[in-house]
Amino acid sequence: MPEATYSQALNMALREEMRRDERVFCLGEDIKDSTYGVTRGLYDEFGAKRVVGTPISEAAIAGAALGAAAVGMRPVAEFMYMTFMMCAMDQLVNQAAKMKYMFGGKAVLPIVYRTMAGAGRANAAQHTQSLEAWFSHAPGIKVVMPSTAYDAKGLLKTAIRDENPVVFIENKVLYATAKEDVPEDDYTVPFGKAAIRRQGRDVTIIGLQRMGEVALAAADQLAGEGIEAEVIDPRTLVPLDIDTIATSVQKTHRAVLVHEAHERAGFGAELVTQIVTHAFDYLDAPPVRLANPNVPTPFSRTLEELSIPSAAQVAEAVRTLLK
Amino acid sequence: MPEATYSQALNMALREEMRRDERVFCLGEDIKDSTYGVTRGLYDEFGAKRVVGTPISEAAIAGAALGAAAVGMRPVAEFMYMTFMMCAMDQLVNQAAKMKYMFGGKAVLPIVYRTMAGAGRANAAQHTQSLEAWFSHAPGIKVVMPSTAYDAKGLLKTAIRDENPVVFIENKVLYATAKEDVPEDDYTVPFGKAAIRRQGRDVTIIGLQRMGEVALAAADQLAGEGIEAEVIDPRTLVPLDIDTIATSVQKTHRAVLVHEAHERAGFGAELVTQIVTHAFDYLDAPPVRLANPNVPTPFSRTLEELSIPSAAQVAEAVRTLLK
Amino acid sequence: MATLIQPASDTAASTGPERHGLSDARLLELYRTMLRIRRFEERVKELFLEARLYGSVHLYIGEEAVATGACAALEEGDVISSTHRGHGHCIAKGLELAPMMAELMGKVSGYNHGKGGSMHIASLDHGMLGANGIVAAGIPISTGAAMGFWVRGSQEVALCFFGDGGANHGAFHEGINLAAVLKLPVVFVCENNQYAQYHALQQDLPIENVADRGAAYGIPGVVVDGSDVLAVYGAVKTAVDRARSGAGPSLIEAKTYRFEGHFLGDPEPYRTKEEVAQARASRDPIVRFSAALQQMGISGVERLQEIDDAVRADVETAVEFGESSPEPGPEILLTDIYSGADADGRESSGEKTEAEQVVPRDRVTEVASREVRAQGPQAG
Amino acid sequence: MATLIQPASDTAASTGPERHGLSDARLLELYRTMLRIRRFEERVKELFLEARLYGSVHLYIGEEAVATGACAALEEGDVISSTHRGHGHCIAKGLELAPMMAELMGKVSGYNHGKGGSMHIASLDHGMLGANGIVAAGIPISTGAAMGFWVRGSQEVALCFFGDGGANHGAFHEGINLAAVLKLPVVFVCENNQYAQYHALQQDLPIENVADRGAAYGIPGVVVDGSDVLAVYGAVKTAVDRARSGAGPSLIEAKTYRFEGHFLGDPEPYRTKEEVAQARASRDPIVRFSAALQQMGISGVERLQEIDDAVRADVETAVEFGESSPEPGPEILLTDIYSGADADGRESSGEKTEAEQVVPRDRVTEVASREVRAQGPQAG
Ligand SMILES: Cc1ncc(C[n+]2csc(CCOP(=O)(O)OP(=O)(O)O)c2C)c(N)n1
Ligand SMILES: Cc1ncc(C[n+]2csc(CCOP(=O)(O)OP(=O)(O)O)c2C)c(N)n1
Ligand SMILES: [Mg+2]
Ligand SMILES: [Mg+2]
Repeated sequence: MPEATYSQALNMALREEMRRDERVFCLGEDIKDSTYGVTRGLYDEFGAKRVVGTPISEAAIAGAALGAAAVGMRPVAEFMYMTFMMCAMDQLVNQAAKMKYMFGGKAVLPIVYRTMAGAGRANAAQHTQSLEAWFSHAPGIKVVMPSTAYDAKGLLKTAIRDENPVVFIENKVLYATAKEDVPEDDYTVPFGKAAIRRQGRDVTIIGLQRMGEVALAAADQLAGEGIEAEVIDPRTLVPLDIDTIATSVQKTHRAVLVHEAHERAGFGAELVTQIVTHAFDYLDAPPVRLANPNVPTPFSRTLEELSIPSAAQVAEAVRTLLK
Repeated sequence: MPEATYSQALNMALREEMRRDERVFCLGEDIKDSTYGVTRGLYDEFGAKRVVGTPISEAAIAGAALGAAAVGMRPVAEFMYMTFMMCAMDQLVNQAAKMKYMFGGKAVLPIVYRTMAGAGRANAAQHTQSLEAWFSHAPGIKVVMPSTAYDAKGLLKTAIRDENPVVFIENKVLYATAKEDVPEDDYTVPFGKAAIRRQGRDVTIIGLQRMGEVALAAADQLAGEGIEAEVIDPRTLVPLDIDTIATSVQKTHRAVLVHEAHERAGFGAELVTQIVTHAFDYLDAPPVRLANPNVPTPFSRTLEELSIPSAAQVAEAVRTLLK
Repeated sequence: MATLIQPASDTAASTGPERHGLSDARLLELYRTMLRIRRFEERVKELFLEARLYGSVHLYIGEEAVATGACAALEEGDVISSTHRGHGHCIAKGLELAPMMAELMGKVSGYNHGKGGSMHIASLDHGMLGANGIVAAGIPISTGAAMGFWVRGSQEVALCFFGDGGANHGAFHEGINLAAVLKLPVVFVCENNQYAQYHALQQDLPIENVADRGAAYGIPGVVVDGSDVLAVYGAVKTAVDRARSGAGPSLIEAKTYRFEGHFLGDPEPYRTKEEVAQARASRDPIVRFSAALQQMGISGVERLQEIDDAVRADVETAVEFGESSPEPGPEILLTDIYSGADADGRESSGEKTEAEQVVPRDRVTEVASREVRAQGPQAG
Repeated sequence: MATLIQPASDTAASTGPERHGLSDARLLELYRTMLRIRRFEERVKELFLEARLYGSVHLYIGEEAVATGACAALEEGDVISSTHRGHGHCIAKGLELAPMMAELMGKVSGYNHGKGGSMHIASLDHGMLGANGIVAAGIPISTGAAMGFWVRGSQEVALCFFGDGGANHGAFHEGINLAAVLKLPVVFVCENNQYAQYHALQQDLPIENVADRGAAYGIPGVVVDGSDVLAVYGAVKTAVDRARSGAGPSLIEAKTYRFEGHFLGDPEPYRTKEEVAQARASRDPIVRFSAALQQMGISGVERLQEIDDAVRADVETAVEFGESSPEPGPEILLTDIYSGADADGRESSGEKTEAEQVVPRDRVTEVASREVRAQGPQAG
């Protein structure tokens, strides 16, 4: 079982699925020479009709994937940065998300909208936005956020085989830093099953994607102080595995949510709401939300770092909770 | 003091502000003959350069307003239906919302983005979306949702005089149904001040825009049963008057949130989060959220009605809370 | 500059209308389709005014020749995308009147089970990819359908209807450009009815013809008389053949006129009653084609009257079907959001979906196009 | 078809380069501006490779004549919008090197206090409405600036730089169409450097020239040699005059070439080293203009060398300024989100803003254009 990075694992998933099913094809900007390596080599193997380079036209990419799916194909469309999806929200949310319902169910739309989110590489405000909350607010779309190389491959395969539009959010830092043994054979990771990354009794920390690492780092610090944090990675936001989350909080009585997206009206608010709904009587204190403050991502590394939740902040939040 | 509808009150605000300040101008699709009456008559008074009809080009409308503001004007741009703003999210959120911050503060961008949201008129999924949560998740934008004719006029004036991009959400049903005495003179309603629409001791019901009426209707029903509900209208979501809301919940110990937007990751989640953050120790039960279920708005009147929170549902939720 | 296809009637004096090789039976079928649209729409208007039908309804009256001529140029398996003004496209593509009318009434027996209504009526089984409430949004979608055909190497063509107002939307530019770059099998048909809601096209379009924009994408741009069903058929047929041969998309602009308001309830402040009356008198596509059929000796007045009677009866049956159908019940409010999953996107069964099976290489095209081929050819 | 403006050098043999009435001093100023861009960018590259500077950085080397010639055609009060490849536009519009360099370093002394970086550098005081991380997004914004001028009836012009890749985006279509319909005072300058990130323009553009798309909006479409600063100046000047006179927008396509990768760090898999070397040898705008200046007898090599020395010194000063400036501190993280309000949008003071005063009619234009006029004329 070879070691693979997150980006290599995604590449494996695409290649295997494209081999398995000829209806699967990729489209997007510069996916031939693949800026971040996810589609690397696919053009050479599958050619220009399965790896379709497009002009810089995000709305057309989104709509084209939808139209192709409506006639029986299984497109995997790439948006280079998640922020660029703002150029395509009508096609994504008014069209792709709603079509099945508006048509009375008579449409099967297996589409994967791949993209990359997150901050941490000094890309400033327009190349760092995490929009998982927007898509979670769009019934008809599923929202997936893998945080490990293993999950990246398995969840992407599930996404490609799913019969619905899936917004598949990759993370720009994890592409290279997340690395582990990734099986070469066919496996999938199901939607709607959270992963417990660390067991603990004192507090439940839910970290979205790269913030899972931050949560684990905080848990390590806390362990030295005798505080045992349980760390949960929801893996998919729609569907959401609230059972696993609620069960954990019912055990620990405390919850901390960590994500990179802006705090106000972010997915953290949904998690808080679901947690209080399902575990109110077990809670010793209100769940704490740590997120990008309500500010566009600043360019300066110094400022950018301050705008992303850190392990120290998470640990401090837990200490305060336990006081 | 003449009686005016919500839509007439908005018209008064526009007219008065355009007379007061020549930098204020309107742009949008068919604003000359104004589909819903808000801009009616302005073309005749102010002419084609202050009431600028545009092609069907939402991204250009949003960007044009931004560019005009950047050179010192005070545009009021109209999007006929809020759902159409999805065609302009890049200009609205990547550009207008972020520009000031990205530029290190050196931009003053007085823009009003007027639009119309809400369901209830059998317009189906693509003409009913309420996107206040999306814009609340976009730092740099203010979000305003008037629910009465008086507030409509006063808040629109405040929006026009504000130095920031404001997403000003009108409601399609209230245009004609909300009617009251509206002063002809110059008054403003400040941002960030919630209105307590009804005082009560047993539960706090927060209703966004038209759902305020629903909350009041529920409160009337409940009063007959000896339950006194306090009904709060936040009026603006960004900035949010959490003080008034928290104070009320600290008194009543229970909260119900009602809005038309989809439930998942809607603004109700943000309200729940802020309420538990500010009033956890006072709460007898978790705040209850009532919203459009996670489903695109169906066309059929029968189904549409089922998809919008009703007074009966709100009342029932309160009864359950009090059990 | 766009190529102008002369309306068939202009040359009628010398050679009679060009019938483009269509048999008498098919010509009568075109006539019948146009009438089906007209009578359906007239009835919809009445029902709306009697409050027996509701919603945002945009009538196609006056534009019948465009949908009819264009869809007649398609083959089985071809698909169309449509607009907010979609009834005519549906009928021309072969949808049945009864479930259409039921859908406009929000009934469970409608094509969309009442979840869509007039602005979202669709039937993938007929290759009708949906009316659309968003101006120009169908353009990238039809480009995508064409991309699907192109990727799998099958022979279908996509045809996209959109309005003159849509020609100013970003989706127009991106969708057509992408199709042009890849030479996808799609035909873009602009229905230029001279108005975009409450204003005349001239306000929006800084050039004479929408078709002239074809040059911006290196594709043919053709103007055709949209009240002449045979002219539309001829222009679209050429473009469809071109698309199917792999030569890429075309942009066809059909100059037409809408006889009714933008939507039911439109006070029409933007044009005079006289203008409308004149258009009705001079450019009614049905009157024109009726005259042509008689001139060509294909049909007498009586035969045409019979067709009309039959069509009216069909429409009446559709109304009865719609009105006697039940309202959708609460049990369907939360279905149909996801395939194979509940309303929250959670898997609803443990069964393997078809996608999870390994699909052998040579079955791909067949499997992929099965859904869109389930129904027979459209009218015409 | 686009009008082709012949490169000045082609006619040089007979008549010498066309100087468009520019004085010797202004011609030398153009030269100096191009060099400022070149030397600045070269230094940025070095600093990046030494890890003394970071972020997404797109160099303008090879394209200097476009920004320089275009901005030279503007007057005080005119504004520009820019792209991700914006350093050249900034310098040509008169921004100072030191706060630019500081911004690229994320320092608090930068134009944006380190909050923007290379992709968002801006100075409204100079009429520089911002670099932009989103392809084509500046197009509607500059249309809007022009709309602002038009609404208030003042005489400024907006100029919009965008890339060939941007010509396929919906924002291109909507922004230019809106400007054309209203005849707004704006000039669209497409910098066709033949590549959009990792692929050649041909893949995206189904026609020969971006400028040919002018016809789709009824506006002039002009192709100009983008390595000839005088040709660019001439074409843009004509368009600016036209815009200022109320005749509406123009689309100018400057054919150019980027000598460096798409961004710093680009492995350039999409083109050969030879292709780049040949372009550097044959179409360096600075080499060309230096030859022209000498040919016209305006300057000798020595004078040009002096200019270069001075420019290099300026760049060094800028580097020192940037490196010696402090990092922004946490106290500015949450400022600048709203005007007159705290980070949550709550009013930060009870004072009346200027907007709340009644502004007398005749002061409007003055007040409105004050901000964009604060600085003097740009280079050239
Ligand atoms: C993106 C978008 N903007 C605005 C509207 C509102 N609207 C509906 S139809 C229409 C006019 C469309 O004109 P045209 O494309 O010419 O079609 P026609 O109605 O004439 O058939 C408008 C502005 C919309 N539905 N979608
Ligand atoms: C809307 C959008 N899509 C994609 C990108 C990613 N991107 C940045 S620059 C670029 C290429 C731009 O090409 P062009 O417009 O020709 O400008 P050039 O880089 O050649 O100056 C791309 C695809 C982006 N920034 N914005
Ligand atoms: Mg029209
Ligand atoms: Mg380029």
